[in-house]
Amino acid sequence: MDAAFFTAWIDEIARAVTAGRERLTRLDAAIGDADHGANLDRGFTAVREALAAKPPATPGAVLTLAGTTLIRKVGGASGPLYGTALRQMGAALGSAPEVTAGELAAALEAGVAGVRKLGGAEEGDKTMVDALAPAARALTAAVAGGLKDGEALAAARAAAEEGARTAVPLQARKGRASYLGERSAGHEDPGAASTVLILTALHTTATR
Amino acid sequence: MDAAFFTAWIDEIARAVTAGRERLTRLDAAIGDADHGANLDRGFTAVREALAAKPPATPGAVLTLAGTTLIRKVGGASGPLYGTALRQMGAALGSAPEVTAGELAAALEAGVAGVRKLGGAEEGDKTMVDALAPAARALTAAVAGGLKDGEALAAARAAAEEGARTAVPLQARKGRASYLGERSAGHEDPGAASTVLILTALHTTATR
Amino acid sequence: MKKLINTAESMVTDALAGMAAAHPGLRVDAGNRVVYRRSAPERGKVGLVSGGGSGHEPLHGGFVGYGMLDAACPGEVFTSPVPDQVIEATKGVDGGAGVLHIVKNYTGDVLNFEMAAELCAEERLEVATVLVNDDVAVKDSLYTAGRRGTGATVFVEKIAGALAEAGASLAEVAKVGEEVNARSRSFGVALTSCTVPAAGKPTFELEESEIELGIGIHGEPGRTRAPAAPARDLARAAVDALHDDMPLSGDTLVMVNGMGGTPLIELYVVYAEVAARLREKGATPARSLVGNYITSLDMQGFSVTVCRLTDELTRLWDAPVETPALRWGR
Amino acid sequence: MKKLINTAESMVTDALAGMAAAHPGLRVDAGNRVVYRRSAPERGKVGLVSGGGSGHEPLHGGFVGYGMLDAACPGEVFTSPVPDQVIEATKGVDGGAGVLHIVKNYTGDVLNFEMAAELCAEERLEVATVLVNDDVAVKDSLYTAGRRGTGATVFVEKIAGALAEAGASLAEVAKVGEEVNARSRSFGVALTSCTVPAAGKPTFELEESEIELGIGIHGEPGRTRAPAAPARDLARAAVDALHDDMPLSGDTLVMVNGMGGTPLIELYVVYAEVAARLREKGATPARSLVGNYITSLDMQGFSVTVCRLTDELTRLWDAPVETPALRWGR
Ligand SMILES: Nc1ncnc2c1ncn2[C@@H]1O[C@H](COP(=O)(O)OP(=O)(O)O)[C@@H](O)[C@H]1O
Ligand SMILES: Nc1ncnc2c1ncn2[C@@H]1O[C@H](COP(=O)(O)OP(=O)(O)O)[C@@H](O)[C@H]1O
Ligand SMILES: [Mg+2]
Ligand SMILES: [Mg+2]
Ligand SMILES: [Mg+2]
Ligand SMILES: [Mg+2]
Repeated sequence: MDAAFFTAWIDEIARAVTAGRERLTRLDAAIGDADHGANLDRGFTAVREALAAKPPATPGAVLTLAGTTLIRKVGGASGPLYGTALRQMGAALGSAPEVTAGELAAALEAGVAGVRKLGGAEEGDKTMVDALAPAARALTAAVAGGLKDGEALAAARAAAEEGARTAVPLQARKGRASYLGERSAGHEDPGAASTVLILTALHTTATR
Repeated sequence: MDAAFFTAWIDEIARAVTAGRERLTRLDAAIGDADHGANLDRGFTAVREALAAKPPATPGAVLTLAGTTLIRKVGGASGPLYGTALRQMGAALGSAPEVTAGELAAALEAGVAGVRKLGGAEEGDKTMVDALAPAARALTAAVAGGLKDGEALAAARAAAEEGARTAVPLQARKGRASYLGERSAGHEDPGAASTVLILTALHTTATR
Repeated sequence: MKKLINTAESMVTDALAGMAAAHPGLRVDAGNRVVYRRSAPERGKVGLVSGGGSGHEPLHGGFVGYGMLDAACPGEVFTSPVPDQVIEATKGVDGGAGVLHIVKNYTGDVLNFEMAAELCAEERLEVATVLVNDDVAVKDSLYTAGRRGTGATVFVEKIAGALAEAGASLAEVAKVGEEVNARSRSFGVALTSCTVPAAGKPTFELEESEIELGIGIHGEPGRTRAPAAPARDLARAAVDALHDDMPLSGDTLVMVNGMGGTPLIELYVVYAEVAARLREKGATPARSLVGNYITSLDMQGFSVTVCRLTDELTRLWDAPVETPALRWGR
Repeated sequence: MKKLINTAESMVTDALAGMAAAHPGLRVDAGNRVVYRRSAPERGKVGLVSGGGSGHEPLHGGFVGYGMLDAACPGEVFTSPVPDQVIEATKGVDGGAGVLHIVKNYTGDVLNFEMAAELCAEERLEVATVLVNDDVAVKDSLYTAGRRGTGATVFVEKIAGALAEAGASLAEVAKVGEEVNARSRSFGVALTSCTVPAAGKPTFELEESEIELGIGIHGEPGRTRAPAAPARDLARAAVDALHDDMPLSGDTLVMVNGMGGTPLIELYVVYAEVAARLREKGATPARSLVGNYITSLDMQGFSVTVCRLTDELTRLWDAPVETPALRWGR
């Protein structure tokens, strides 16, 4: 997977986020402040523009620029968190012109670690980590198990979906939703939902 | 008709205004500021209390106290206008312990003149004058025509009703409704509507 | 209807208790319903009294204090005060130099203040009256009760108050009040109706895509209903309506006023457009107010008031003022 | 949704243009989205920077000026600013005595300010941070992101600003900010939701007879939904919630804050009840603010914030301040 692949992934995320903007906002309205859709739409649109303005040559550079742009343009909780995830992935991929699914899996693990460290959320706290962490685990396992790229990324996507679903009945312990106490239970976390979009975009890009 | 009769009239107005409060407010909401019902309800409740606290001995004293109380308690346009009408009526009736329908008719004419002078409205301006003036005229004519009290007051009431109805299609030229220009046409004037309640109360009191 | 009230009947009294508790510079006579500045009456100073229906807060009680009003008479919601209140206030602020009544041009306000002024005259109190009628949405003709008094009231109270504070005579204070009124124009736009507590439901209904142009401050419907539009278009329509009525040029004092339910961020959006449009017309927004100054309960919307300044008016506007809602210089 | 905006996307930028036009005492860097006091940076003075999502006006831009903030960084509506803004503002107000960041405790605000502070430290800028977390509706436990920062932010900005103006060191200014926060508690009640412009519809729906207790300032649903009740009951519930968390006594600074869509007359009704309840609890409302200070767009509702004063805090509260939204003593 080269720089063009990762640029295409970002494009696909931007498209999915614009299409899913209302849904993300609706989820955030239920247990947050109704801006998650607007935040990510603004952010990934800016990332797409940044990549188009100065196309980076390596996968690592694509993700680093994407992460930096999110941090610079989004604000809120999701801006620094997704920004950090992408920057950590970029750093993990280094300056290689092409990366394997195994390298991508390791990078994703690094991204999850970055989010964990920055936000302090564990799995089960009903945040994006509930979708991100299982996705990274699934990708690592699938690659280790010898699955083809497309299948491995399908497994990651499925794990993210499953993680987001599993978090629905939970009570939030991080982020804005935690203020609702028990009232947060029964709702899908918007950050977990956007993580699903991001992992779905990765699979779509790989199998196109 | 003695002081007790006029006190009973006020009681009946107070009852009718409380019962009609929402309707008067609705009419005022359409072409005014939605307070006419509350204004008159507050006013006539205060009048009833004032009369109960210190029952006046003559019809003139009842109406003068009623008018003064309205001026002191209502505010807005209708407070001074109805207050003046009743005070002028009281002054016209003087200190006689009993008054005839003819004297009442003359007093009502004096009341209308007071409203006209204070507010500057003519018939056709779509105000309470459109109901008050024809009522006074009808009462005078009925008495001159030799009708019995009840019938004369029925004629006054009917004239008020007819006056209020006739004003519906007109464009207001006085009071708040005038600000609406053509949009005031087609609505019943709240002050004309309350005048109908007041004349109806007079007829009811006389025929009870 | 949900409101932060105990009962609709006690709302005005309850709010007066709150003002009394919140503002040590005020003295509130709850029985007579008059809000005084604590120092009233001030010997030798012209007293300024205003009043009107409640529901327009901070007008008028919030403008009582040094450099502005000496007393305010709040009526019931959207109902002018009764003469007794005005008489009481006039007596309470009379420091021997006469008292100015600042009255918004509505039939009810005019009648009640007139009655009070007559009774004050009988008691040999010197009273002059400034009638504020700045709203260009209503034509001043035989076919109306005249123009409504709206935003310019704030300017008249501030500037006349400053002149009174400087020791001017009643005639001078009345004259500057009239001058401010003559040089000021207003226009209002509603996005929603307001809800009068005693009525319990919105005064009028607007569709999601409708607004009212040319509204007053009592929740009365405006002159025309129009489709909702961007802030830029509404600000332009307002400024253009003012300019058509009184060509604007030179230094102006500009108020973008919220109707009570409009967030401040939106008023700043409107102000940016109003200031830009004024410049296009050749006028300079030299002084400004952006916020809730003369409201209509919970109505969403705004009004624009512009006063063509003179050096003297600018000086009086800049003079110190210390009231709950307007304060600078002390 | 009807709003006085041009587009949801341009709302914050457009409002900044309005602030720039309305307030000559401010300098607005529209490109970087920073509102400065015109005199920034002030040599030798500790600089104060705050910021957060937009939609809370006048917070924070309306509190920039003498005796309060040196700069404010407005984010998108309900979205904390990005680190670049905070870095730019910090550099822009640094007068050599260090810079205090006043941050409301929300994950987004904390993360973005933290990132900015780290990068400032790398550039050898001395930065300290006061985290405001005064909202008693949220328990500060392992199971939450901690208490939210709400009304006390206004107190922290005013009092820390006064101490900075007096020439105190960064450590001293930070310490007093922390002290104010530690001595302050808030509780909020919503009668209606707000509508985020980019979302286009109300964040939550309430029935005609329902309210939300324990809300924050982002239109998030509260802790519990309850039947609508008279102002007296709501004011008591709020004061009691504060008192349960931090027993109130002695002189207090009390803010009854409107959420943006609440008329001032209703806030005075609430203030009367709040002041009465405080006295019942043995506390004295010695200083007060009644009005819109930290809002949630067009939400109807109120919040109560109480700070237990010391003589020193009272003195700093009374010190002169000159900002668009809070001004006295000059
Ligand atoms: N401490 C945290 N760790 C991980 N993710 C978090 C944390 N706090 C919030 N989030 C995620 O951020 C999402 C909200 O993002 P967004 O709405 O854009 O920001 P904000 O909460 O500042 O409005 C939540 O749904 C959650 O998934
Ligand atoms: N100049 C006037 N002359 C006669 N009646 C008037 C005049 N102005 C207003 N009215 C009457 O007063 C009524 C409104 O009374 P009310 O609603 O109580 O006062 P306000 O208009 O001050 O709110 C109108 O419907 C009209 O009949
Ligand atoms: Mg959010
Ligand atoms: Mg009326
Ligand atoms: Mg009225
Ligand atoms: Mg947010």
